[in-house]
Amino acid sequence: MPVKGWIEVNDLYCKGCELCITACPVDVIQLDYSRLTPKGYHPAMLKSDGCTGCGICAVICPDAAITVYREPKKAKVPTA
Amino acid sequence: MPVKGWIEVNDLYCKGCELCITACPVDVIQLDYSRLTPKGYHPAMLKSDGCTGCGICAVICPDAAITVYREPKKAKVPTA
Amino acid sequence: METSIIISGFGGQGTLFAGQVITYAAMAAGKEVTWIPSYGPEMRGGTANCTVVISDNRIGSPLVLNPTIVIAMNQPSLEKYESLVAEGGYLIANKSLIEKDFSRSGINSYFIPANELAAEIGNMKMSSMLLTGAMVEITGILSLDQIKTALENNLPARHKKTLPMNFQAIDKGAEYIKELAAEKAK
Amino acid sequence: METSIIISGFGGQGTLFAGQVITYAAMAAGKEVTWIPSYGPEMRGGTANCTVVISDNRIGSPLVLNPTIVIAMNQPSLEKYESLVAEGGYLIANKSLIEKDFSRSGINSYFIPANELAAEIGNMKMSSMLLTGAMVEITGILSLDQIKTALENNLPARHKKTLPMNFQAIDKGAEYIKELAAEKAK
Amino acid sequence: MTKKLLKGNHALAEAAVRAGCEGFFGYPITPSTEFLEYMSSRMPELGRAFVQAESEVAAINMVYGAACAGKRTMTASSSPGVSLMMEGLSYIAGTEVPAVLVNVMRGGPGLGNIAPSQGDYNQMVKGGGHGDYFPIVIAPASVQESIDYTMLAFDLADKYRTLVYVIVDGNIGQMMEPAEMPPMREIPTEAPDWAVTGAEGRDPIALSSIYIDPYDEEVTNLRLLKKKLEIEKNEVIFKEFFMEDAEIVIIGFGTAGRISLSAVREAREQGIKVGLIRPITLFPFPFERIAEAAEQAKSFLVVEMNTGMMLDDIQVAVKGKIPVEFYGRLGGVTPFPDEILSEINRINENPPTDPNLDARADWVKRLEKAIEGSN
Amino acid sequence: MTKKLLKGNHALAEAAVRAGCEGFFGYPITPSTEFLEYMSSRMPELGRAFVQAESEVAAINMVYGAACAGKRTMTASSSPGVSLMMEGLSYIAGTEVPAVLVNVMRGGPGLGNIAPSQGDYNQMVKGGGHGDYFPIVIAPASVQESIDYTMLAFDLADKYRTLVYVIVDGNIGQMMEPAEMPPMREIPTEAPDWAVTGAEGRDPIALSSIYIDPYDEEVTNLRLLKKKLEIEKNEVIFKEFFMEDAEIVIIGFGTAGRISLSAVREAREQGIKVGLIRPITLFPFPFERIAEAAEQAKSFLVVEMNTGMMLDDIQVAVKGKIPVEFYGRLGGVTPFPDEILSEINRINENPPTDPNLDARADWVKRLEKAIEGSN
Amino acid sequence: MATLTTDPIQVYKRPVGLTEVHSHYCPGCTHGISHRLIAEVLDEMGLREKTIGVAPVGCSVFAYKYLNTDYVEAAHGRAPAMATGIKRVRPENIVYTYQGDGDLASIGMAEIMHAAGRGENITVIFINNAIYGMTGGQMAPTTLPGMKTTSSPKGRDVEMAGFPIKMSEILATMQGSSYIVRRSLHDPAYIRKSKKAIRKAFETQVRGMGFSLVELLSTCPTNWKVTPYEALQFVEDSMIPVFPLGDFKVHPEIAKLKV
Amino acid sequence: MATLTTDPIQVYKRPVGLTEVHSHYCPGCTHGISHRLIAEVLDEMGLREKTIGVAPVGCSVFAYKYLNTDYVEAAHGRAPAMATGIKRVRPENIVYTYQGDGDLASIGMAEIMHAAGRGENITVIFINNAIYGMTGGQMAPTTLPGMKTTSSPKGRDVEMAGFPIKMSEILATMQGSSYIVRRSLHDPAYIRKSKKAIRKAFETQVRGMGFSLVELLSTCPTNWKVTPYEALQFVEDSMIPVFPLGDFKVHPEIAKLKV
Ligand SMILES: Cc1ncc(C[n+]2csc(CCOP(=O)(O)OP(=O)(O)O)c2C)c(N)n1
Ligand SMILES: Cc1ncc(C[n+]2csc(CCOP(=O)(O)OP(=O)(O)O)c2C)c(N)n1
Ligand code: SF4
Ligand code: SF4
Ligand code: SF4
Ligand code: SF4
Ligand code: SF4
Ligand code: SF4
Ligand SMILES: [Mg+2]
Ligand SMILES: [Mg+2]
Repeated sequence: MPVKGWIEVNDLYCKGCELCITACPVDVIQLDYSRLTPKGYHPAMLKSDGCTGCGICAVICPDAAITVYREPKKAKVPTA
Repeated sequence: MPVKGWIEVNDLYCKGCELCITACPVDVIQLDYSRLTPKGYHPAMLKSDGCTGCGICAVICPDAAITVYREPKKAKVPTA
Repeated sequence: METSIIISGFGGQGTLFAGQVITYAAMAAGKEVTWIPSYGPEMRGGTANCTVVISDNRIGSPLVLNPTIVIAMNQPSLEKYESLVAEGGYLIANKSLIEKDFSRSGINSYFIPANELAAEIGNMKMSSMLLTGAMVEITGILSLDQIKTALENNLPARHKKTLPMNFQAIDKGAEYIKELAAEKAK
Repeated sequence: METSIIISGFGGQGTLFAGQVITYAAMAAGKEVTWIPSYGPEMRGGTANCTVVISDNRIGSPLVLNPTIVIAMNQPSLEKYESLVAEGGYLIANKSLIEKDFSRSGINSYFIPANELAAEIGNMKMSSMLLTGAMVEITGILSLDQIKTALENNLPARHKKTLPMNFQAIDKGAEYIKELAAEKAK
Repeated sequence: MTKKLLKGNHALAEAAVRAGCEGFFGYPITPSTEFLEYMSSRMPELGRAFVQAESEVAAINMVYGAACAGKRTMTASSSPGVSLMMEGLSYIAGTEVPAVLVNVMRGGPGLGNIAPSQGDYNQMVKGGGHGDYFPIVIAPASVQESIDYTMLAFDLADKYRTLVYVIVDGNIGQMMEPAEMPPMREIPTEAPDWAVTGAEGRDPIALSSIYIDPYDEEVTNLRLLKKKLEIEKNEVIFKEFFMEDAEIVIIGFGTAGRISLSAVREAREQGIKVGLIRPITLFPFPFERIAEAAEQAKSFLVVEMNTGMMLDDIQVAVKGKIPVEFYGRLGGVTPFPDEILSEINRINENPPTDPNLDARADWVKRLEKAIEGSN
Repeated sequence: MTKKLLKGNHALAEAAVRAGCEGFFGYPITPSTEFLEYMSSRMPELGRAFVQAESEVAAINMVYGAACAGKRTMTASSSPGVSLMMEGLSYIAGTEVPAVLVNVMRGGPGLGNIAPSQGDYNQMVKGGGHGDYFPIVIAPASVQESIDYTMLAFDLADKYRTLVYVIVDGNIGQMMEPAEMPPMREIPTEAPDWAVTGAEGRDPIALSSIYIDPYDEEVTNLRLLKKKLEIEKNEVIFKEFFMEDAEIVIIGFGTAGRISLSAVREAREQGIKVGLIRPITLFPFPFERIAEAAEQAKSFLVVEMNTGMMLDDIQVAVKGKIPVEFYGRLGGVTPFPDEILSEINRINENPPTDPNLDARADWVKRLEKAIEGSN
Repeated sequence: MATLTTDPIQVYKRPVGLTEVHSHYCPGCTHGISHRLIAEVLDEMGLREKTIGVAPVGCSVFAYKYLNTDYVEAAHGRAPAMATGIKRVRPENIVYTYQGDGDLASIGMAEIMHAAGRGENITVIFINNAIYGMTGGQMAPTTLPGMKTTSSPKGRDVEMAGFPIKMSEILATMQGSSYIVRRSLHDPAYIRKSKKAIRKAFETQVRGMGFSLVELLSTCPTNWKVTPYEALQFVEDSMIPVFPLGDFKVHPEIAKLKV
Repeated sequence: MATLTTDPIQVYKRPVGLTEVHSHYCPGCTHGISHRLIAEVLDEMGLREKTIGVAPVGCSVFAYKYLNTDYVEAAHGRAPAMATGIKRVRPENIVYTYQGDGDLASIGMAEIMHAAGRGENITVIFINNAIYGMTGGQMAPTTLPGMKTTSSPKGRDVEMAGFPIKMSEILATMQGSSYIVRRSLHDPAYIRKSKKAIRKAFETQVRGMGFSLVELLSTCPTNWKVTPYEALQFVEDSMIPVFPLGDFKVHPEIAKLKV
């Protein structure tokens, strides 16, 4: 099972350029046409599950608007 | 017998730089210490016979001060 | 008599061209006119606006402090210009891109959901023409036909095929105002 | 009292330095002084000259139109400056590089075969110092010792070994004038 | 009359084309860029030379070359770009070849901004380059004037073999206004006799600004100066409005003058005896007319979009005879007619009497207050 | 006192070193080149920065960088080189960082020649770059003054965060004169708080000349203007000689002023009541002193090595109260004291009475005759 | 060793080296990507508080608003000269310029060539978007043959305007340059490589090894008149063939460096 | 067929392309040689009356006094821009610049690069004497490492001032250039080759093939502080190793040309 991840898009920075959308390998981003940022753009958002937290969208985002999170591996008690 | 040639040095241009002297393959040029050009230089002059009219001095003269002459080949009456 | 109009919005919303169309129409009507953009290609991603002055006399200033008419195509434009509209003047605002309400009295203010109405025609880019139609209907400074003729004569050849759609937008804007008036009259 | 001296010749004849030596000497003697070259490295192959002004008062102009003393180290310099020497002034010319004769009266003119005399010392480059010695002897504006001290104190270290030769040249110039005077006196 | 709605920059450019400009060399800069863009399609279409130069330094030196070749030539730029041309302009002046520069002025100093300004008055009129030279400086106030005076600029440049600067601000460069274009002029087939064209059948010509002997340079400087005096005699241009009985006289050039006219009209409607002189040539400056007006008027109000650069020239003309007041907006702020109207009202209500008043210092106080007020 | 015989350019350079100049950036040009040559050995010796830049454009922008870094910095050049610096100078002014420029002026316009001239007065004093800015301009008249005022230049630059120009002509740059050097100043160990030094432990600092909003630029322009007014109040420097009872007053700066002094001395010996005012700061200009002198004197004679650039400023101060005459030599010609003396004699014998006389036009006629005579 | 925490892992967050403001760049403009990479590198190298940036005139004129270091604003094209002035009087600081193609390759040609020639110990981030962005889309020295711009309305005519100028290739011929590479910002993988190059460039400066420059192929959707995504494709399809990516000069010591 | 005449043969005489005046160059300065070669080439090609020269600021500032064609005098470094202005409005003329190394490689770097970049159809004669002659011997971008000049009194320090800039090598990288070669004036055989190169450069222009440049290693005995003859030796011994002679770019059509 793939790692579970998610992204947060900061309204202050996002300009709805869609580059994250075209870059996401699992196609889980879309623009949020229901909202405008204060600067008047429709921001990006996760449209569905499946984000792997790969970070590719953040790499291409020209406005450093994306924070990427990943679910941690299961905690293991140190064996020693 | 080598071709016979000679040079004329124009006082208006010559600056006594001695480059012709160092370039002449048969070493027949020297400065004329007895004279000053109107600009105050000792000009170059032929110091002895032997000039071949090779033109090398003229090639290196930075001031185009030298005219080179060569004795013509003996006139031959066309044979036809 | 001098009428001054500021049309303000995002770059790409067609504010500059709408202003030019009004200018051409007024010129054809025999008025003195000036049109000036807030030029600023050196400022990327900003707002684009232009000022149109229409007058019976030679025009002194192509810029005005207190325009008689403002068309605000987005929220930043409303914020910037609402307070500047001349006493008794007109403020026509694009409700589609504005979330707050009017705050000024003493002027005639109109909200128009221009994007939605333009979308109905099938092209969001028509919102500026739509608001122009509405403005003309509201203020009567020119006739709808004058605007349409100006548009027809000055639309770049490569855009000629959008002419009917532009006409539709102008009419739609004007109609919206008529309906509004009718509603009020009720 | 203001004395002005122009020393003029080809580049490389030492005119500028000779002028400086005189300036240093006058400065040491408590006078106001200025020294200025005709700077012109942008003009290759030209003549080099400098103007020295010696005065009891603050000096206004470092340049002068009619110098009290001219040292002309070659023919072009003589041609340029002869007519400019102040009435009653001095013209000291290097006969070795001049073919024509003096043409001006009302001034004190001297021909000195400086190159030949310098060659006798063994260095043609000494001709400017030689003429300086002669000039001092003629005009009495400074003493030979003052010139020599100035030279000693201001000759760049790398040239120190030429000091005796310079002294010789100064003396030789002065002696030539003395002999000339003696001859005249005869 | 076939007036068309024309953008200032495009109108200026087309006027240059019609005046017979055969070489345009420029570098993009807001707010003059449309000039270059227009030329980039128009000049090649006519088989004339267009080069987008690598810099303004290169551009003005290309102009210098084309001018020496005897062709009508020009560049257009804005303030920082014009600063880069100072050496080249001085060379052109020193070589006495004709050339035209259009400066669409913006806010400065430094990078400043791209808003309309008149802050280059001194640079343009007093000579921003080194040495004594005297370009003709023309300041149109409308799109139509921009056209007319660009045509004139080329004629004057040729007539006096001099630099001519056409200076407008971003307002005029950027605005559209109805205006009429004159017909296209014929290009002369013969080169002027001073131009370099290849020394075919004549002695070689050398064009340069070197006069290594100061006495030669002095003769040249004197020739330039006499040209200047000649130009001062012949080429002064200004417009005046409501001057017959004016007691308050406004003086402003370009946009500031044009806007002042609106204020003057309104003030006249209120019955205030106010008139306007709008200098069009800034060099030669209408000193005489202004001195004359100082005899008639009770006070002057100079209006500029700078800290009072023309003000100094007005003072020279007025010689302390009447009080001169000043109103300026800075940094790319264009004054509104209302502001000038309230200055007129102020003066009308409290006429200044001290001919020695310090116009600039007084205005600074007023402006400071106004700025504080608006913050 | 330990006076040494010093060459103007070397003295200027060493004075800069002693004033704490930590970065010199320049490009060779006659007659200022010895300045750069001196710095090329002196600065590295002290571990300070020296760069022979690729051009004057680069040089002034290196200065701009070093100035932003909070170090005392400068360049030296001559007229055409200074023209190339106009954009950079305007940026420095707009960013309000301190820097010093030495201009050893030569004959112009264009390539001109390398002889001493004062033809850059307007460029230096009225602002050759675009926009409203006001460099302090100091014109020493001797090697000693060159030293003293170069030290002052750095102090004023820091005090007002402004450009300071020290302008001399080739005479002063090239001549040797006895002068005394002040001791070496300590270099401050702390950078000024406005300088960029890396944002260690503080918020980042950005230095720029952009004020994209005209209202911000207006505030900046106003700040610069108020600085100017402040400087005008505090920093005027001039010298005067024989002024107590002077009826003819000569006004000249730099070499022209210095030479005039010789003429004035001689005229005094002849019993002529003539005095001299020699402005040392050209901005701020000694308007007040000159206006005052216009109350006392019967006429002025302005002497310059240009076509009368300072003359215009004198006219502003005089306001037509007394006749002002002019004498200038051009193109690198340095006037001799005799020439000025004969001007004094002329004025003394035929005192001008018309306060409106056209000084420049009258002089042109005299100069033309003189030039014709000498040919 | 695996950790005990079960808090979510932050895989990526905005670097400290960027300020917290909305930028004025057009949507999708890759100027923003290069800003971010610089910020990340300076963060990672711990250089933020030692660095002085030099902004150009061009769309990135306000770089100083976004990059969280001391900054100055140069005249158009003169950033390398200004950087030289700063670095010479403050050799202890890290100094870099950020320049567009109009700025660096057109008006600033002399300054960049000579900074490289002197081996000036500065770093240059060179954003090549084949156009003048800020002034509204005129031809740049890097504009592709046939490419339409507002000042080459019929497409760049190489007969009249010449061929695109390849700065990295040219600068690599200068003996004073130590690190000259071209990278691209059109794709995440290439962006990662670009970041490494920026890192190496700053490492070059830190080691006092002289002039370093990273040319980044960048987009201008606004003036190219395409969408941001189409712009990335244009870089790949049209720009890279003219401006091949690669290392044009790498000092052996830097080549060895693992980043 | 042998001729009947017995008049002496004039093997060499001063070309018509040179004016009949004494030049201001220092004795032995090879600026004079390059002038002569240009004059000879223009004479031989019959171009004298079509040619417009552009003089630089440098020792050759008065080139127009010596070369018997129309001439203009450019601002320091800007000759290529001025030549561009002339050539664009007078394409029927032959236009060439004559520039020193300070002029072309230092202050004029941007103009020469862009003239080459545009493939401007002009010819450049580039006199590299490794020094600023006219202003009295300051360091040039071409000054050799360790060489003493009045502005590098301890010898050029490559750490601070960089290595000599090799213009021919750099300009050859520009696609617009058609003929870029380096020759030398230090010896009669090399002078003859220099003349051929000058000829080819003008042939390039005559054929409308774009930018051509001949770099000529030249002497400055005055500022090098050596005799004219020692100066020639310095070119051979010290300059050629740093500035190797050769053809850096030759359009195939020109390569074929026999001159
Ligand atoms: C001296 C000067 N000339 C011209 C300009 C106008 N100008 C501003 S930015 C620019 C070009 C910017 O292009 P580029 O460097 O490629 O940067 P981009 O905007 O594409 O990132 C120009 C020409 C200026 N500000 N200053
Ligand atoms: C703008 C400007 N800067 C500087 C100068 C001074 N200057 C004249 S010639 C020259 C250098 C000449 O060197 P180069 O080009 O190598 O020619 P050379 O004299 O060696 O033949 C300089 C710096 C000038 N005239 N103009
Ligand atoms: S790439 Fe960034 S700016 Fe563009 S849409 Fe995605 S989050 Fe928004
Ligand atoms: S982190 Fe990866 S998978 Fe998740 S949205 Fe971004 S690109 Fe898509
Ligand atoms: S080479 Fe020429 S200038 Fe030199 S000495 Fe010989 S003839 Fe005279
Ligand atoms: S022609 Fe030849 S042989 Fe005769 S002098 Fe000249 S170099 Fe010597
Ligand atoms: S104009 Fe182009 S380069 Fe500039 S911000 Fe917009 S997309 Fe980016
Ligand atoms: S200074 Fe040098 S380059 Fe100039 S003329 Fe003299 S020798 Fe030739
Ligand atoms: Mg770009
Ligand atoms: Mg050289």
